[in-house]
Amino acid sequence: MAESLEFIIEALLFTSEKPLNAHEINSWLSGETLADIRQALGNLKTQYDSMGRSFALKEVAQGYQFRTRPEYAPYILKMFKTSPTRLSRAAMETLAIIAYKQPILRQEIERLRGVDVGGILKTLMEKGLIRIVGRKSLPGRPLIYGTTTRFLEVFDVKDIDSLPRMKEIKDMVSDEEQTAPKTEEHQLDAFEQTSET
Amino acid sequence: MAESLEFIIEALLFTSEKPLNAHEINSWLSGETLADIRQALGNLKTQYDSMGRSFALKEVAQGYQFRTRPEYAPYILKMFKTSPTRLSRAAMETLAIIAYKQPILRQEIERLRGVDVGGILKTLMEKGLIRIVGRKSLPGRPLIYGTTTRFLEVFDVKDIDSLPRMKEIKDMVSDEEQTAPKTEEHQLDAFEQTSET
Amino acid sequence: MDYEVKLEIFEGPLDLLLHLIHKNEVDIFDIPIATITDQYLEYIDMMKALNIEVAGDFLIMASTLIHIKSKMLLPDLTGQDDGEDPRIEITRPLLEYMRFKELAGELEERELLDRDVFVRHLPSYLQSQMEDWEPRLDVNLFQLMDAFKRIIDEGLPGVQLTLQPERWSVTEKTEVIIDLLKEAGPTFFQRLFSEDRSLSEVVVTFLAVLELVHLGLVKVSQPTHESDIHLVLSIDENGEKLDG
Repeated sequence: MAESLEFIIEALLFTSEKPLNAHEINSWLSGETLADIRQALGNLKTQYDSMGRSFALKEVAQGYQFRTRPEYAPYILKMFKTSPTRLSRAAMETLAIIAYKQPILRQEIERLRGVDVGGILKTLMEKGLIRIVGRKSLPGRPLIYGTTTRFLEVFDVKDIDSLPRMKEIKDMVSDEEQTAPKTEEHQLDAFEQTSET
Repeated sequence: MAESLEFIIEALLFTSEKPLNAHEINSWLSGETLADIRQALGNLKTQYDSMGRSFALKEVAQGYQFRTRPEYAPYILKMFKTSPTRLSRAAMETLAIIAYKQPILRQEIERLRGVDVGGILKTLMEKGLIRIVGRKSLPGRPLIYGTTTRFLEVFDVKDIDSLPRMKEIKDMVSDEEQTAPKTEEHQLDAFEQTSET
Repeated sequence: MDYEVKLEIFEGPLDLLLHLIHKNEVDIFDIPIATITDQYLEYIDMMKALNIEVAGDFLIMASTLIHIKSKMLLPDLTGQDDGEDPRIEITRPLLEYMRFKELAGELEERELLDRDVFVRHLPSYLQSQMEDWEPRLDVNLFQLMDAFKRIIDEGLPGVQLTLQPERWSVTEKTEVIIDLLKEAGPTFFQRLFSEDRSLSEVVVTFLAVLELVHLGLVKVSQPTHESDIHLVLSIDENGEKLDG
């Protein structure tokens, strides 16, 4: 092809509404190798970082996406004539629990929050931030919750394991599971995947 | 303002779906003169022209807009052809009614949805998910709608009879509403609202 | 007391407890259980006095606090005391609760999409071109079921919804077939079934064809032995006698 790989990828990133990853790009550019595409993505990111323009290429939700820098938010919000929608404090706290402890049952979320979270789960689900990842093989077959790709996009996270302090929380969780009383224990390994992929 | 006018305008052009002209931009940046904005737009255009990237700032009838260069169109087209799109909530609900209640008249769908569904039916028809299966022998000979074989493919079900039954839906989709007492849910809502302020 | 102002902001017992601990400026690892319990109960009374329905979660915590308080006051005479501070029962959940509050705060401070950072959307000049394309649909059965459940839940008054798919009647199906033959002209038998979605519909379609042949409205032919059966309408444009 006549056009440089970097510019082709740049054009795709510039028109896509979603973050793109090397595999997706590869599926549209049959003649190229995954390694070359990864290389080009890295080069583009470096270029935009050093150009210091009003937008840059960010690694988010297991892909790359052009995003404006935060200092331009006030002007953009003015153009869109909107103020950003915020999650309530309760919703943010519930979301944090799900993000850090997924896959997680509702009853476990409620144990941590000390209150019923039905209404909040519904809100988070409607906003596309959480999803049902399966059912636990327990009496009542309770639903298991986790975060979505949209969550990664909204919160500027590369992938769930790169959330700050994820390792710390995971280590603490495994400590608790060893000491916690039987009734509070939830072995989440034996859940069934739903069709959501 | 701390950020340079050019970059502010660049950020606006970057996020806008439509072309922007100096007058519009001026209405969002009250401290700036029209002349300065025109100058900045001109500078940006020159910069992008000389950079020779895959996109540039184009002057079109209604103003300025970032556009990818024509040689990248084939790649972009390929990306969009394979990119998944979603159905709107309204479209999904209408489709659900048709799937479960077919063969069904448009007026019956509208009775269930409470709104006009003309536009949605057209969309669903264009996407090949529903079809007109006939006309009812009623005054006006209203059209009867049903789903297509493509519908079965898209939702990966063998036939319409293997769509999940009401009870299964209730069990699967949301156990929140059933287990959460009404009073607690109201209370949560109230807390969520008040904690915002 | 400044409860009136703060009354609604406690969304649960842990939230209230945490507030009391901060207000009294006490160490979470050394909670003065008597003071905190008294203030907690005062708050519950206040809610009741104001006719606010007290959620069960608040009452459960109240009884936990009272239990801990009594354990702290009375020496353990049963000999079962394992030496663990009874306050661990509230300290542990409080610490966990605080940890996730902190994490929530950190999440909130990230560069949030559509608040701090913005992405491009399909530009207007491409939107018009998009109309001709047919992208892959990103939908799943769960979404369809969820949509259907919403409709049933929000069910409009007087609307009866049953899940049993409506059955085709033979009369309805004959009309559909006639319409099809009018529009498409002579048609292969197989095509009539191409969109049938259930065995019952296939049966009804078949019965409808028999009915139409019997009434002389449709002629059936088979050009060769191997070919599919061919159907032709044998009435003219004005022969809509079935529509009455």
